[in-house]
Amino acid sequence: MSIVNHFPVLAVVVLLLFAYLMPLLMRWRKEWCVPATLGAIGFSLIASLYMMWQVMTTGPFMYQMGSWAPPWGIEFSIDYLAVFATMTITIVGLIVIYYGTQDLLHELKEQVMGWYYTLYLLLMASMIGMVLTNDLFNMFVFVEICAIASCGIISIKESRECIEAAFKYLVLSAVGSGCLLLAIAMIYMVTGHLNFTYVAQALPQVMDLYPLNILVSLALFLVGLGVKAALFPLHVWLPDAHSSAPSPSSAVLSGLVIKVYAIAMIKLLYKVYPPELLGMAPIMNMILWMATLAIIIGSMFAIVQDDIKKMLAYSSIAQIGYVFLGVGLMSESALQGGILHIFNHAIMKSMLFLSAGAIIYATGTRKLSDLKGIGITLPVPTIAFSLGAFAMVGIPITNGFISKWYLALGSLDVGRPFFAAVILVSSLLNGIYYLPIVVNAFFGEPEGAVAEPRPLPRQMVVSLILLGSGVILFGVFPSLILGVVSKAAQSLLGLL
Amino acid sequence: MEDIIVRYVTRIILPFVQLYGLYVVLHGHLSPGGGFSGGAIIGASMILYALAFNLSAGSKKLSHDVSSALESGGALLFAGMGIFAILLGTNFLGNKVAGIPIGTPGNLFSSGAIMIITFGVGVKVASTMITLFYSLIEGEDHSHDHD
Amino acid sequence: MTMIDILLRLHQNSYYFFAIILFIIGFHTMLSHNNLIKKVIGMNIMDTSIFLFFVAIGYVNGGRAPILEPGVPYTAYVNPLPSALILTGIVVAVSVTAYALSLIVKLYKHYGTIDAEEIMRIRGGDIQ
Amino acid sequence: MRFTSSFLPVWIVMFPMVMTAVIYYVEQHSEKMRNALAVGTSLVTFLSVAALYPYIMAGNIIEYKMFQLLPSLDISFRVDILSFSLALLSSFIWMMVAIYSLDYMCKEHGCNRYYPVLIITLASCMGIFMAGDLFTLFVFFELMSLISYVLVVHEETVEALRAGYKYLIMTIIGGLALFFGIIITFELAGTVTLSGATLIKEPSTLAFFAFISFLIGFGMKAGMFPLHVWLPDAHPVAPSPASALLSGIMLKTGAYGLLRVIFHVFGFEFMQREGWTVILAVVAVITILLGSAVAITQDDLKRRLAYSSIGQMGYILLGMSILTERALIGNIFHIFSHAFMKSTLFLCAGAIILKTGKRSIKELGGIGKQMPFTMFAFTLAALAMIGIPPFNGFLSKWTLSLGAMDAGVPFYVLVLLLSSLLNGLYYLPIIISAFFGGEPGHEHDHVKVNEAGYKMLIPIAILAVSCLLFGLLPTNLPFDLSRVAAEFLLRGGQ
Repeated sequence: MSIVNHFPVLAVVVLLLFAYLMPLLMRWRKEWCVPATLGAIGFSLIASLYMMWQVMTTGPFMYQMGSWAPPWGIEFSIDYLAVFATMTITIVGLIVIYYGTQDLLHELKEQVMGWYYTLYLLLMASMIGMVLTNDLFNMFVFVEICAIASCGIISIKESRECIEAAFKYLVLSAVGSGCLLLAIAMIYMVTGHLNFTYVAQALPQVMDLYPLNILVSLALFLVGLGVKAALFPLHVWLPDAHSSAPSPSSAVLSGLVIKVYAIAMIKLLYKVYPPELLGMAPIMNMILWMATLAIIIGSMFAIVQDDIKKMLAYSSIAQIGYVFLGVGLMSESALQGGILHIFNHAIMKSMLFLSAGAIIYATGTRKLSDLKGIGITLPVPTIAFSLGAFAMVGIPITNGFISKWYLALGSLDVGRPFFAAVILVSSLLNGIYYLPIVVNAFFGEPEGAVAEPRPLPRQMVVSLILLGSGVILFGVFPSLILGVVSKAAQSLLGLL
Repeated sequence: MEDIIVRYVTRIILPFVQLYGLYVVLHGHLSPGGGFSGGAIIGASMILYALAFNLSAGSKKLSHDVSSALESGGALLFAGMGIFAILLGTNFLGNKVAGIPIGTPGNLFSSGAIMIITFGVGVKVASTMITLFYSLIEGEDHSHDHD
Repeated sequence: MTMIDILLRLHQNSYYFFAIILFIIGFHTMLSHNNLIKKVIGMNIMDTSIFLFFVAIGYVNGGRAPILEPGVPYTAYVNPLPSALILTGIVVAVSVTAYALSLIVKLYKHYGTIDAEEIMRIRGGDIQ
Repeated sequence: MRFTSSFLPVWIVMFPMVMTAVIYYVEQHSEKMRNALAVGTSLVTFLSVAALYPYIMAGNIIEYKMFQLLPSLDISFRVDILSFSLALLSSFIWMMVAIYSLDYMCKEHGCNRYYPVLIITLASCMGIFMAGDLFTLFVFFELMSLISYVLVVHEETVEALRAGYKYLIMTIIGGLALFFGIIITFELAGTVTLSGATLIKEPSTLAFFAFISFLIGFGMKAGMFPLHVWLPDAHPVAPSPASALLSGIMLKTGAYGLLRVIFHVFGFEFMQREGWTVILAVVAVITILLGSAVAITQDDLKRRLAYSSIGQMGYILLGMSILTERALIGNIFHIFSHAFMKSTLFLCAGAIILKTGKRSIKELGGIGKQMPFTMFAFTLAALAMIGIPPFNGFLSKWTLSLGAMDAGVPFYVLVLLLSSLLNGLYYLPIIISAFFGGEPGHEHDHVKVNEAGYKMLIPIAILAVSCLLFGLLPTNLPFDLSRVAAEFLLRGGQ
């Protein structure tokens, strides 16, 4: 047995291992912290790419902890959706932390830098664990680690906004976790299993006996994961949390963390709960309407913001709506669009947050109205921001277009053109708040700090360029990622 | 806290508390309890010590630095055992299948890797409790310094 | 359904009932109190209600602690899995609590109060 | 019909794109090089398009599939007679404008931004005309619309930015409407390739939505009422050569798109059967009358020209809605005529504004004495615009009217006449006061106003003479092309 067979678990464990090594390194070998972090995430990236190759060539497989077969042991299920999500997490996570190694220097005190890496690695590990795991309780544990770590990377910057935002986030996500645990208890009560596969087998049999328990558990899952994924109207914590955090944290929180909960929701809805249940209550319609409201209201709130990061945060609320729209429509194209949007939005939004961070780093201003002429003095972040903005609007040859195409196609497939119209209206709203910034940035005379920005370090520029080329690359050659996405959607809908 | 009774009682019960904690940790694979419960008991004993005498005396026995190092150590021991099983050629956290000697059920030295893992968890939990305690207390002190 | 029936069913499923009552108490404490510490306490009550519920569903009437001892004949055991899971749940709750408390310490440092409304007022003053 | 695969369309689109990057690089070092490259690129593009002439006139259709973006969604090119005609026209006018810009733009700031944008808009315009499927068309359409934003706000004044914002929002709305239309077409037909067969065959609510979306998307670009609101603001604020392109060519991309939708997505029989053309006809009539009437009230020269463009686009839309052969010929020929006339007018206006700094028509009295050549060209184009017989504007209106009579709707002829009258009302006073009017202000500032430089006059002359020539000669290239293209479309695009 070679080590590659253990990549599923190593992708998580190596990150955890390095997370715990970090405090020790901090004490004795400070200069090793950054390479160790990059190395650990790089290893996970390699592992996830290898798993992706494995899954695409030989099909999904399972990994059993301690070789204990289910239902006793904990399983990792390496299927299309999981490898897709793992790859997204590791790629974006690596780029963001590479950027962060420089940006954090000015946002954080020096003695907490090592702790930041610890938290970041924990966050990455928990996200990867959450998408890989095939066990309800294991998922809960990862959800909790993720919640604490993500609060941690907000509150580590000791400004009062951060602390307050982190507290709000922590309390709300504790409520969410409570709901999750209760839901798991209900499922365990009626089925006696925690393993997704076994639960999925048992649920149809017990549905007649305990229909209410199962329904309540689904509702609790929806609320619990909805709070964490900031699905409207459970989004109240997000704008503060994502806008006050250090930029790399914002990027990873908006880009990845909220999506991971969406993936958990997808797994539960499509892999665990029987389709008959969806006939009992209009769960999917509820998700659709919540998503629609999220899309419209998130965009509307974004329009009135003057703080660049707050605007991006509200835009994330709208974008998570797209993902749930794809989940709720239950057609192959729409699900593809939703899943694809997880990846595309991860790239776009982290790029937007990082370029906003670079602008803040260089000029010290976060007010949109102060950013006149920034495109002339700070070309790279502004061009990256513009690319992200175009992708958000859904201009062709950016990746945002591709996911919108699939979502719109999916809504037409099921005969609900209304939701296609929602996507269009929200694209227009996106245009209304993103494009003036772009215009302002390129046409106008720079003044004040904008005229003489600090030079950007190489790491920040490189990260932005990487993400920017990703936006174009996956807009022009979407087939690079579409293979695994369509397989994931098909397997979730049982078409494979 | 300069209460003689508290100090005296603490001095008497502390060894027993710690011994009991150690017992619970080491018998994690045999009886109810284990790393978490035992570690919590040990951690509580250290907190009790720091409360009864004072913080500096507590720090002398187990400083914040050491406790956070132990915290990492405990977690690393757990992960290390998991990876050790991989090196032995089985899945992560493999125990008997990895060929780790199991021993006779019921004996203290049995259940292979579980005992070591429980020990790691115990160290981790104990040191975490102490670290949490120190962090909260020092945060408080810190704020008073500033005010 | 007569009153007796309802009471009987309530008695049979009393753990549901009490868990929900505890949950609501915790939830209510969390939402209605402005004191941040009380919010954290409410959070803990809520968690506890879920833990109790989870442990209760694993209980087998007349079951013993699930320890295999050589020579002791097999009897009904309590399902150990929920308890084991809840141990993890407790760990999680402890860490969340500790973290929340440390955040409160920091908030107190910044604002000089642990009253949520007061903090909102101070922040609102900041903005204007 | 023979289909030949050729790399030439890709070359025509990609060459200016690549050259944009080259120009962007070169202009950091040498202005001369930049200018030469810009003109050279447009010349080479024009020649490359012209090189297609023998193939196309022999009845060939060139198809080239570049790559697949998504399953059954390609980036592909297809050149038929209609594509060829418009590509030829655009690249020619582009070349003229590029030459004109050499002198005009040297007084302006931000030349280094202007030329790359000019060339990449050419590339995307070629892409629109040579697109082989609706999706490619959409991609280039968006590219052109967004990049021409830079042309609109080139001067960076407050009005320019405000107009630009309006333009941007309307572009986004139009783009999204197109997106909606395309996705419905894709949903109904499974493909969006433009070919002989029509894509949507069954009428349905969704198909109607698609039609309305296309109408909004392309109509927005074509300045169709009530989506014209951006046009009178955006065209005047741009630098004059850019206005000439915006009015002369880019408006036509909308008309081109609608033609493709009518003939390839739905098919004209379908359109007639369902009576959807009525919608088009109604908005066309309103557009004609509104554009012409409002133009009279404008005092700003370029703004008046912009409103006139709205009215003229109405003719083109009207021709599309009538759907008889002669109406279609008139429609396509008017695309040619209007391109020549309006670019002449805008280039003349640019020369006047450059030399005198005056934009208000009231102040232009006696300008004909100072700049006789420019004003003469202006007069030629204006007369063509009104539809005086020997000019090309007359020919297109005549053909359109014949088409309307064929369809048995003399009302349209009345509309055309009325609009010609209105055109006369707003163009003739300019000419009269230019040549015979007094010279207010001349006494005060005694500034001698010269003619513009020859680099500006030559393009103006060529374009103005073309206006006359293409009306005078009974068989000329644009008319032939329009005739063949109309027959081709009515045959079902085969």
